[in-house]
Amino acid sequence: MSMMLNEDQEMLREAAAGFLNENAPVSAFRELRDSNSIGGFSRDLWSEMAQMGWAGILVPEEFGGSEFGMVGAGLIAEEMGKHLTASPFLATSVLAATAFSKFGSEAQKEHHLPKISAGETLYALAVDEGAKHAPAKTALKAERSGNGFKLSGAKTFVANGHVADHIIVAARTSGEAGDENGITLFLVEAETAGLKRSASKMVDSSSFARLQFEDVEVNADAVIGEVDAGYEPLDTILNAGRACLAAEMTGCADQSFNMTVAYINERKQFGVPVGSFQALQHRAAHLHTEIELAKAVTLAALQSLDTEEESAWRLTALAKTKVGQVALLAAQEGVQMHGGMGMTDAFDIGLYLKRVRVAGELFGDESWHANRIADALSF
Amino acid sequence: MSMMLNEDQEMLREAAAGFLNENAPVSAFRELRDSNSIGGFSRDLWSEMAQMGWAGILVPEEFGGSEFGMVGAGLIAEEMGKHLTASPFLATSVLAATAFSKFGSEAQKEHHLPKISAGETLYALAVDEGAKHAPAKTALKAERSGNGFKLSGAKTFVANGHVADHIIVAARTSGEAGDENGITLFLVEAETAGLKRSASKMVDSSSFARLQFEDVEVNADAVIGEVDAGYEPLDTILNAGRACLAAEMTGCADQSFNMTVAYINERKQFGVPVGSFQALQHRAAHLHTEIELAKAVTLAALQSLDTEEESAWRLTALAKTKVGQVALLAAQEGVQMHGGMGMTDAFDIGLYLKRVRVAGELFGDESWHANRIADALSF
Amino acid sequence: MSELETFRIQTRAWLEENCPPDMRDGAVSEATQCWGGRNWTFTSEGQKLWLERMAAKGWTVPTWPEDYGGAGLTKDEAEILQDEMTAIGARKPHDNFGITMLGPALLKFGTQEQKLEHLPPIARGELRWCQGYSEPGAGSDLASLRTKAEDKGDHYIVNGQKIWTSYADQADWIFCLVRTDFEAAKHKGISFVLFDMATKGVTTKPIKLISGSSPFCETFFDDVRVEKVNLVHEENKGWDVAKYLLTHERGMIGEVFGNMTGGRSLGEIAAHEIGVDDAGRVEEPLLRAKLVQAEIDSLAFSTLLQSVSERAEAGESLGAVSSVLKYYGTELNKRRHELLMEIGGSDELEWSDENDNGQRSKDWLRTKGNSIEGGTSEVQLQIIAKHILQMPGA
Amino acid sequence: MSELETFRIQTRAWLEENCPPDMRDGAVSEATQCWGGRNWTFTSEGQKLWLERMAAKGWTVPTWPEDYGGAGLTKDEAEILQDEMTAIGARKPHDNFGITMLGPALLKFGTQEQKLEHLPPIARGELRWCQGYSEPGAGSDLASLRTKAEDKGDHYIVNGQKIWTSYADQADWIFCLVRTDFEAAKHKGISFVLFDMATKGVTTKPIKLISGSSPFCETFFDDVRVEKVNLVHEENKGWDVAKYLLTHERGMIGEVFGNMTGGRSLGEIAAHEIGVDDAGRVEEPLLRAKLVQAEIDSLAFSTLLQSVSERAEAGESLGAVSSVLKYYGTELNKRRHELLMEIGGSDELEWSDENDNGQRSKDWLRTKGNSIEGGTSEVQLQIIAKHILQMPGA
Repeated sequence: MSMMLNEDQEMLREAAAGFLNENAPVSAFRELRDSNSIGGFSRDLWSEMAQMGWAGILVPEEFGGSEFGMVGAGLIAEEMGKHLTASPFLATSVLAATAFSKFGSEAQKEHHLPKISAGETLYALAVDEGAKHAPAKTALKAERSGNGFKLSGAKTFVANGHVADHIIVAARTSGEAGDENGITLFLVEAETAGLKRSASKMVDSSSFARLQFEDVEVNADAVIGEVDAGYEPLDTILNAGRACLAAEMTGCADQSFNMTVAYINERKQFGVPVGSFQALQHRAAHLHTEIELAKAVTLAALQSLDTEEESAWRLTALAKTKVGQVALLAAQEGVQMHGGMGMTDAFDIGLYLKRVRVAGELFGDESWHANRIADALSF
Repeated sequence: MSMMLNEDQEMLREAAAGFLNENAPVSAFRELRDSNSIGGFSRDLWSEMAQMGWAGILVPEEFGGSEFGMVGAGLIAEEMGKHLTASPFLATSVLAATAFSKFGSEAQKEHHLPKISAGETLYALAVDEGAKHAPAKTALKAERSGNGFKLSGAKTFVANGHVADHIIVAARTSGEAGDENGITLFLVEAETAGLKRSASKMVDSSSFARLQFEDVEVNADAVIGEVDAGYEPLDTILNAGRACLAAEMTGCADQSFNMTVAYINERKQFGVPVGSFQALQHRAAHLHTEIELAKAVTLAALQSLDTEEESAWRLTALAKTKVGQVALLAAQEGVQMHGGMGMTDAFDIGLYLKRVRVAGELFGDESWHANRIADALSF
Repeated sequence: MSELETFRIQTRAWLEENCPPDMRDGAVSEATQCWGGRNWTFTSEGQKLWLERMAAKGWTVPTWPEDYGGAGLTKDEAEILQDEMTAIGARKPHDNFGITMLGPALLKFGTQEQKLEHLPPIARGELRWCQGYSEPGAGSDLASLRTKAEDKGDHYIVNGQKIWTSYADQADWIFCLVRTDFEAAKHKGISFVLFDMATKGVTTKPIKLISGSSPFCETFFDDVRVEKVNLVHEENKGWDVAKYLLTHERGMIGEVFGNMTGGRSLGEIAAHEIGVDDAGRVEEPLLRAKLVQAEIDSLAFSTLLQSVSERAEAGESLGAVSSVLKYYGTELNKRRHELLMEIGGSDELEWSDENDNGQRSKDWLRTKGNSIEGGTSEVQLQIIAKHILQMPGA
Repeated sequence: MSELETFRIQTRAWLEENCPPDMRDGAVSEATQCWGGRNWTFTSEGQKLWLERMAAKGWTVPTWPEDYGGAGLTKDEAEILQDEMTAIGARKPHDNFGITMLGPALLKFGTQEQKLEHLPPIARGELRWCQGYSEPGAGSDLASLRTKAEDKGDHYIVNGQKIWTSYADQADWIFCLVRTDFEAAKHKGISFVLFDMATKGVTTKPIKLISGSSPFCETFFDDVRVEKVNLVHEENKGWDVAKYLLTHERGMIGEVFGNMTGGRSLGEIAAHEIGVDDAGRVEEPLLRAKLVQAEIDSLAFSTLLQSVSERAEAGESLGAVSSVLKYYGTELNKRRHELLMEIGGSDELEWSDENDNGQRSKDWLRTKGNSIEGGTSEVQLQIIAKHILQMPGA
């Protein structure tokens, strides 16, 4: 496992940075926010990204993807984090692409992967049912019914859930909430009868959905993977998402830190630049160190997922934990060091603070993942 | 409950500070240490302290005590912490005095309390059996035998255990290790057959004992309080000790902080006093704030024990936790800010670091007490 | 029966008779508060009655002298009044910076005429005040302020700009720091003046915060005429007044945060919202550990607040201790709100939740300003290093 | 079979044949280490043989050129040698500052004569070196050093005092920073010289540490004659050499701490020593939370170390990154040792425990020096602020 980028990856990073600088600066995010668009992202921008191969970044070439792997996906997520880019990248191109390419039937692959690569169709993953992440606590019931299943229950905190064309749903086919066994993944079309969706605007101006399932009927071929054995596939899909969230937060941390250092080096107080105060210099130097750690764990997680190492899940949990902490610290210190300006909506630093809270919560917060690592290490 | 000292208490503090400055400076502690005295303290000094009323500070006047209460005991402990004074104060004048005056029979009070006040006789409290504090886990067995009991088992981390004339021992008369019920307190003479004692030199040069009990026989009147119902009295006795340990650590924190600020204000580097570096100023200011908190919680705990408030145990646990953290931070920062000099045995700051570790561990460390508070608050 | 006991019984009876039912819900938030002033619209007949009745008794500012609209109560009596109001959940009749900030300054530094002119309308809630200290580019560095007051004989002409003026767009009058001597060293040459916000040349512009609300304004002065009779304390000695008020404010903020720890504990909220395991402990063990530390620090902070307030009552001058409280209280409060967000998970990340309108996330963001306004945490640390620790060059 | 594979097989066979049994216990502590030098007493015949055999192969300093006592191995070959030694638990044949510090400096800055004179005895473990940098009152401020070297034509006369000289009382030679120009600005006018500790006028005095041991000395120079042939690099340019070595040292220290996290985890130790509850979690939940955070940070740090070492191998110049490693590694290590003390409880507070002689508490105290020696944490932060972040006036 290498901890350095290869040439292709370096080029991808540069291309992503260049494209987003030009087409998706933070001002674009502000416009989107103030327009109160319910989708929460620009379809045109997403089409352009798809044309650049980003939508199919995890999709095998035979299905029209650019097959860049997790390191590539992470690079894009990191750059998006820097720019606060709103897009269906995580839900469609990371979560759904991983679900189909790793666990989909041949028919599912052939049908869905090309659509993902083309950026035509939107997907969502519906896991959580309570305010805190807990995939094993899946309770939404899927009962056998005729040729297929009938789904009843509720999901929350579903990224792109309100605009997706298809939703991958974790449901309970046997056992009880809390059991890892007995969970099955279903692919549900958004327009199916009995499925109600409502969008919630979040603190970071992103939109997530709450879903209500009332006797939603699906065929047997809607199952992704095997019945009752969906927990491990789900965890693999989630890990792809978690690693990309870590990458996104690394981008947020990096950008808020750089903005902050630039601000305090410029701004004067008591006749000298604020950045010349040693107390702030030492805090900035500490923060730089933490961000270096964040970058390293993020890359380690992404690489390990690509090479499918045994430790991949643990490095991913490590990244979600450590980067979550670092990004929050960077945003908090950023707001404080911006002084009064940090409190105003006119400055960007507050946007990063908000974004980091949401990304940190999604698919398990730092405490949840850290505890998981400790449990696995038997202490 | 008042958070200010009254006039008598202020006078006691001044007297204690004056006496210890004169008679027990840190250099006296060094001499004691380097002499490798197994007792670990000066008997002459202890006699003088007794004459000043310190030995009987918790003993009612009718038994020759000065009856100053816990606030008074804490003031002396705090001053001893500043001076690193080695003495039997905690074991004899706090723990044993509390045991007898609150739970002793009339006969026990009449026999022992005057001896405590006079500073003639030394006592010890033997509770722990493992490396971490856990009074409920008492396993040392006390079986009925003839007119009394027969004790078998082992104790560790017993302050003054190797020099005490009498030892108060928590033993199990029923139930199992882990039960709060079934613990009984016994008063055992040190010279009883079957009791073996060995002294251990600790990292802070204090001496603690390990005790081995092999069929040690005691009479029924050796019981302090009631059979099987010793857990709550034990906790009350321990709380007196814990609050005084918090006070001692407050003294350690205060003194190491003042030494450190004085050192860095004096010492020059890069041509200016080290104390003029803003990064250190802000750390010092933060530390000052934490020490103010430590002083406040310590006084709150001592006052609440004197007025026997319901919340007394919780304030005591709070003090042991918070002061333990603050004192360790003050000593750690002290060593670091002393630079290379902080690492040398020639400077005093390292002595405080060592002392704080031992005092922090005794009768429950910060994690143990914090957890106890959380359990009591039902979260 | 002691006089205080008699006072308590009479007070209880008066409150029972005079406090309108809808003013007894114990509400304390900024949203439910009566701010008073020329532009105030009472939210209910009860709110109006309550203010009028309390003002008539002098109980909106109970310890102020009767001449200035107060009731001249002793500290003990004022405490009894507060106790009895708390007992029935009575709201404050009204509140504004005139009561908490300008009042203490005028009582200490004002002339008899100034006190008689300005204090009674504050007591009756007729005029709402705002504070003009900070300026763009000055932030915590009050001494470098540049708003200029030119001496024109019996009046000044004020030009300049203030920022972070709380509710300037709704205030009637402003107490304001202006520079009257540009030659003097930074802290000197500053004066403390009062003027009507309706004066020609005063304009305000609200600042939108990350929490979505706009409690602050930018305030502009363009040839504003200020009568010299409204200069408080001597010319060029406004810094004394400001310093006195800052110390006062810092202590107050510390107490405010102290009170916040008095409600439901974080642990209780987490146990309720997240659930507990078989041992009765919050199911997320590492979140629980952070909650425990925050509760420990909150309990410790409340003992320090108690100790400081007893010392203050005993007449001890606290000086820079207010910086200790401001620093620790605001930083602790930020930590507590981070934890509330972690407890709440995705539910509390919603910005406009149907139930509570995303209040927890808005409060979380709002706390970030506590360690900035009224002197940043860094400024407080510097004050501690300088005035308490007397470190070289601090 | 590739050349490297052949090399591996041959190395394995040679080690199998030549490494004495008592040198295969994997010991790495300072106490078991062979330090070499004129005064060295071998602790066993095996230790002596092992040094001689490895030195004869040039494998005490495998990557140094053969002319200087090394074996001229490539990086890959040296890694294989290391792997194979680790595989059988072979101890290092010997170690001293000549290998880790002076060697790299001479290889970069020394003349051919200096290399030929000094490097082979280091490789053979015949001379033990110490480092003379710090001075009393200078601490981290190397540039202000005052030890004086007067120019006497073909030699210098050195007067002054050093402190923190590691094992100066046991060393044969010293590499030393001295001031050769008192007029020059602080960093200029310093020279890097070598001399025998047996020279007339050199005396040493051990410093007792809080951990009880005395690895450092005060070292005094009283009219010590140093030949100019032992000046390394140009006169007044000793700072270049020292800076190069400091960077080298900081990186090394980072790696050392990285390796420490490779052994038994804190969690494992705690589970073993304290015990676990029904859920398999360490019984003290709040201690466990601190352990988890330390493990998280250790795992994260080890990924950073790996990343930095790959970048270094790829030829990237790391510069101030060594300060990042030194700062974080030493602070983390202090935290880990605090936790080891908390895990150990009263047992590990014993200073001379019959079983392990209080080693854990001594190690705990020793770690406090890691964030001071080789540049304090504060100095590292300052370097990061200045050289990486380029903050004004840093």
